[in-house]
Amino acid sequence: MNTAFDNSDDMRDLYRELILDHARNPRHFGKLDDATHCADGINPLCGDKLRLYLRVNEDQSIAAAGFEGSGCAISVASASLLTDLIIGLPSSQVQNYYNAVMQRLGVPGADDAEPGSIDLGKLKALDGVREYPSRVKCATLAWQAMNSALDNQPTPVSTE
Amino acid sequence: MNTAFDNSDDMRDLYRELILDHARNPRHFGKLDDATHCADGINPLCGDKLRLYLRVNEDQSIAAAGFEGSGCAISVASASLLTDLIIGLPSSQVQNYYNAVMQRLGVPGADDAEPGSIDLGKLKALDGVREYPSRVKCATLAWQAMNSALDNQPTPVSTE
Amino acid sequence: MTNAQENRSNEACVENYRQDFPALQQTISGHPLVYLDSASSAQQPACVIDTVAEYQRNDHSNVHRGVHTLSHRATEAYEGARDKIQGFINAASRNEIINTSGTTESINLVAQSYCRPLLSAGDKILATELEHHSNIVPWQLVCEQTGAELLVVPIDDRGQLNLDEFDNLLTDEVRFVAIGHVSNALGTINPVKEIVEKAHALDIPVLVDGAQGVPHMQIDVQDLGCDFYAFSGHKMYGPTGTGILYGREKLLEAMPPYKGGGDMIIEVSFDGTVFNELPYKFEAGTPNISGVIGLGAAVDYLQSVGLQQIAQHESWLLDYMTREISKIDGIRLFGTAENKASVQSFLLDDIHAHDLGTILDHQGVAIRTGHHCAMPVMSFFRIPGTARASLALYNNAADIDQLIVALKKAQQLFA
Amino acid sequence: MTNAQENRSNEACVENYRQDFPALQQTISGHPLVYLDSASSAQQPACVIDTVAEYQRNDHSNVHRGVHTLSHRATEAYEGARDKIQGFINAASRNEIINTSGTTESINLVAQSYCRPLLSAGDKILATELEHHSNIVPWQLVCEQTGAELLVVPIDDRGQLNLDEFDNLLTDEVRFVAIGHVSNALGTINPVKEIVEKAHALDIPVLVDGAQGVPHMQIDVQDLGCDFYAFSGHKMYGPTGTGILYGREKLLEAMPPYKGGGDMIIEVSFDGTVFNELPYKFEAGTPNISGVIGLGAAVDYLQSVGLQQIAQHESWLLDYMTREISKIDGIRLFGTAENKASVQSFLLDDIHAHDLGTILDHQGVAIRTGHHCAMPVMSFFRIPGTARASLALYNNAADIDQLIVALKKAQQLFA
Ligand SMILES: Cc1ncc(COP(=O)(O)O)c(C=O)c1O
Ligand SMILES: Cc1ncc(COP(=O)(O)O)c(C=O)c1O
Repeated sequence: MNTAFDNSDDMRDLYRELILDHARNPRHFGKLDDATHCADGINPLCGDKLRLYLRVNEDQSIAAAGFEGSGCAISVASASLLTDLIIGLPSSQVQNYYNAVMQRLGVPGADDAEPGSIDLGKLKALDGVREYPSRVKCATLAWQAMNSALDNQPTPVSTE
Repeated sequence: MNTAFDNSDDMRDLYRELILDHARNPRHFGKLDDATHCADGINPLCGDKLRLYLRVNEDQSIAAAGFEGSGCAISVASASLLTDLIIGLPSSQVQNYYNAVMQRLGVPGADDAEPGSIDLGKLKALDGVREYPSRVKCATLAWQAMNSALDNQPTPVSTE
Repeated sequence: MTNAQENRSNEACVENYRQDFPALQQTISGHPLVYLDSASSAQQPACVIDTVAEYQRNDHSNVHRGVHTLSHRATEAYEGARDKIQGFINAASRNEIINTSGTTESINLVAQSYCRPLLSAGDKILATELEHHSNIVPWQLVCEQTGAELLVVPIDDRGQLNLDEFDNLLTDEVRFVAIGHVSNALGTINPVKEIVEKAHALDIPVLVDGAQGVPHMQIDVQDLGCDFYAFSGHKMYGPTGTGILYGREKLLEAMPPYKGGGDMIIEVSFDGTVFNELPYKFEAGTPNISGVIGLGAAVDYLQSVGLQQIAQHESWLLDYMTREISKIDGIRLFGTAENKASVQSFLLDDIHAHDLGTILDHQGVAIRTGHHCAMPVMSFFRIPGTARASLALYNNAADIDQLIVALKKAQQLFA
Repeated sequence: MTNAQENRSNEACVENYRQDFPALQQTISGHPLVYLDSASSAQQPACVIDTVAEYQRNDHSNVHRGVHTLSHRATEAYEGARDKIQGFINAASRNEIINTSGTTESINLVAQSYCRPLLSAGDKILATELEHHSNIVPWQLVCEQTGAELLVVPIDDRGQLNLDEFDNLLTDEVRFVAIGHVSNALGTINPVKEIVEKAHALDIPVLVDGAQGVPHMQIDVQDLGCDFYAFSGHKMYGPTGTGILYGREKLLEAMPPYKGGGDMIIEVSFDGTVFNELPYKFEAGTPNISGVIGLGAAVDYLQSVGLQQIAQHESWLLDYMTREISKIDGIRLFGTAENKASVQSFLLDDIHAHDLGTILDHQGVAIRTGHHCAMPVMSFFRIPGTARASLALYNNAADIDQLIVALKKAQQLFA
């Protein structure tokens, strides 16, 4: 009864180079002083904690995004990829990405949302998370904070 | 898998004629107005409840005894047999009967007490109770009330 | 009997269900066990026993706080059970399902967290003479703590609530109504929905003690409209040490936590602590993980049999039992309400209930005797206790026949 | 290593114990399970799992209130477990053993029933920076309710209590001391006996949170001298949903009940209620009967292995683990007290603990990551959490070796 090392054993399916790169060197890390929207994401059970800042233009496109806080590689990389992606996009488009990511990660209830034929691009790097159910919340933390920031909900979001 | 009626099946080992007689016609039933000692016995879990009265002479012999309350056949018969027996006895002798009954009924801890070579007489009618562990408390209720009355403990005794 | 045929097919089903319960396959003093004490605690089907044991053998770990595989499995199973229970009583949200150790704790939680901060001297809480001690003492304690007063809706000779008196007592001084769904001593089904409507008309919240409701009928908390519904796992074929408090989300949100500890907080420091969201705010410490998972299996079992099927069978059997028992000379029935479930209390001649219990046990028939934790009911009838036979989905007509034989033996013995 | 020989014979014993635990016989992601998360919740030996299942299959009924055979069997088994637990911690009387749902409930019971009536504004409660949230939040709640203040004994860099500060804080304004026996986050064993002596010199009662003490060393509550000792079944190889509050009889006698309900009363009427004697006064409602019986089986198991044997083995293994783990470059250890038990917290390079947990799990190694419900400890070290490996009687050197291999893999992956 031992050690059937298979290919996924090195966990490169989860910790892809792109993920590790964004975790080590998160883009748009830091407080955004002139943010128009802001929300906290907290995962009380594993200690991930981040604050997402957005500056939204009059035309509802995202002018700037940033985040601070501490978290695991997955949640930091996810926040970094998120901020990197959405700057410049109209918020309706951002909503489509949100739905697509939730679906892609198999979040319960996400299937009901519009599928949309979005090219996820770099976000595909998060695909491996789906096989690690206890880590899905890490990957979605920033996304849910963003969602709640755009909804202008003043309270922190928790993924638990 | 059925009905191996054996001889004990009619339960005459527990409900002997003497028990049923004392249960139906309890001796010394009723309040003793000039009691010197008194204690309550309560079995909260089956609802038996009795109050035992004693009048103790200067020489520590039992001048009179009585009880009131409500209880099952076993507890009423036991109280009736008890009161019937102890009237006229010196309280030291009563203590010996108490120990003997506790032992006879297999009450935990009772083995340590002095065995004593007492003839239990009619009290032997209680012997059957030993085989019905959930009824032992009924048979000992009056005895423990008596014990606590003689100790002059003011609070009710509970067998639970 | 017009429904004899339906009944025969019922009996075949019941025979199958009986096989699901290992405890029923034994003899007591040489007689097949007739278990008529399910209102105290029901037996468990093998699927519940096995689910708990298999969980322990393969999947156990602490929940919520772990990334490793066992912790994930345990959390999924534990939270999955919550979803099942939500569906079972049709709660609007899983956040409304709080795991407790039983009905008693569920009621104490509401008394302390909801009522205590709200009450002051002169306020009233309304309960009924039918209640189990678990739906009396928590209110007495909170009344003592706050100076509020506990009012009691009386019952009639059949064991039914006096609804006129309820109307009279329901003044605007009443801050809370606590009422049992089904009386465990008498079997009376209370008109809970009507009572909720009347209380809500005065903006008074209502807790329903559903310990004896859930096992016997399909519960829909949204249809009942009550604010809290409390019940126990062990009376619905699940494990001891489990219970549920259903509460409407808005009320639960506003309540302070009942206990402090792990899992019920988001952040702890000595400067201050931020409480977790529902339902975790009320689940301090490691929960009864295996028990809750077993309760989920019990819900599956109940749903596979069907609550309607159970209610129908038990109702037929209760009629049969009451009819047969009434034929015995010297029987006195307690609890003869029009609307009843699953329970019959009685006394025979002047045989004390405790003696009756022993004699029946000796013939394999397990009934409960005493005050059934409903002393006010006993006081009403001026008796120290009753013998009580209570039914579950696994009882059948043969059980009742054996009960009757045993009662006649007791009568002979004491004749 | 001078004790290599003794150690080899130990390993043979441990191999036997491992066989007692069904959960350890599985593989995770193709690797044999290495369970290093027993401080969260221990696995159960087959004898505990089977005792519970057999009880349910044959003997279940409600306790205390019944005359029939099953009720008698259940009561005997349930009360028999209480006797075992009394012996296990050497309590003076069985009346001092209160069944609760866990450590968390035990502590809340004391906070609410003992402390709350006693406290007023300006009074102090003394706890420590090492405590688990379950030994912090209940005191915060009762402080908020009464205006009392919670004082905190600080720790040093190794995770040991600053005893000078303890002496300074222990003034005659302190009404109560609450202290953990063993820190679940850092493994520190506190000098509980000394602390009790100092507190008692000022007539201040002491509660010891023994959740992490009981599984790892022989507890003698009379020798410790503490007034209350709280622990959980699931951390000592028993079922979830069980726990014990030991309390000195004199204190328990004087306390008002915590919860109201069935079994905790002698007499209930709407005019007033008479509470039951100890221990029943504190056991309202149907208890976790099967769980408590399982806990009794766990006590039997622990005693058959021997607490001294367990302590010795775990102490050897903790040394081995700490030594091996220290050899890895980039490891930071948290909790390096002189007197420690069974737990090592650490971080590796700048890999987040959560990632470490996932990577280890993928190699069959189950550890806990995060704040371990001890956020004040994490704040002290200015970290969000740690990875924690915790030991039980069934762990062996091979488990540690697999942990080390897995840690090195994680390091490679993140290099
Ligand atoms: C030191 C300590 N105290 C208290 C607790 C709480 O125990 P439970 O969750 O079983 O109530 C734990 C376990 O998590 C602990 O380790
Ligand atoms: C109507 C009713 N309420 C409350 C309870 C208390 O339930 P538990 O003992 O499971 O807390 C019972 C069961 O004894 C009951 O029948």
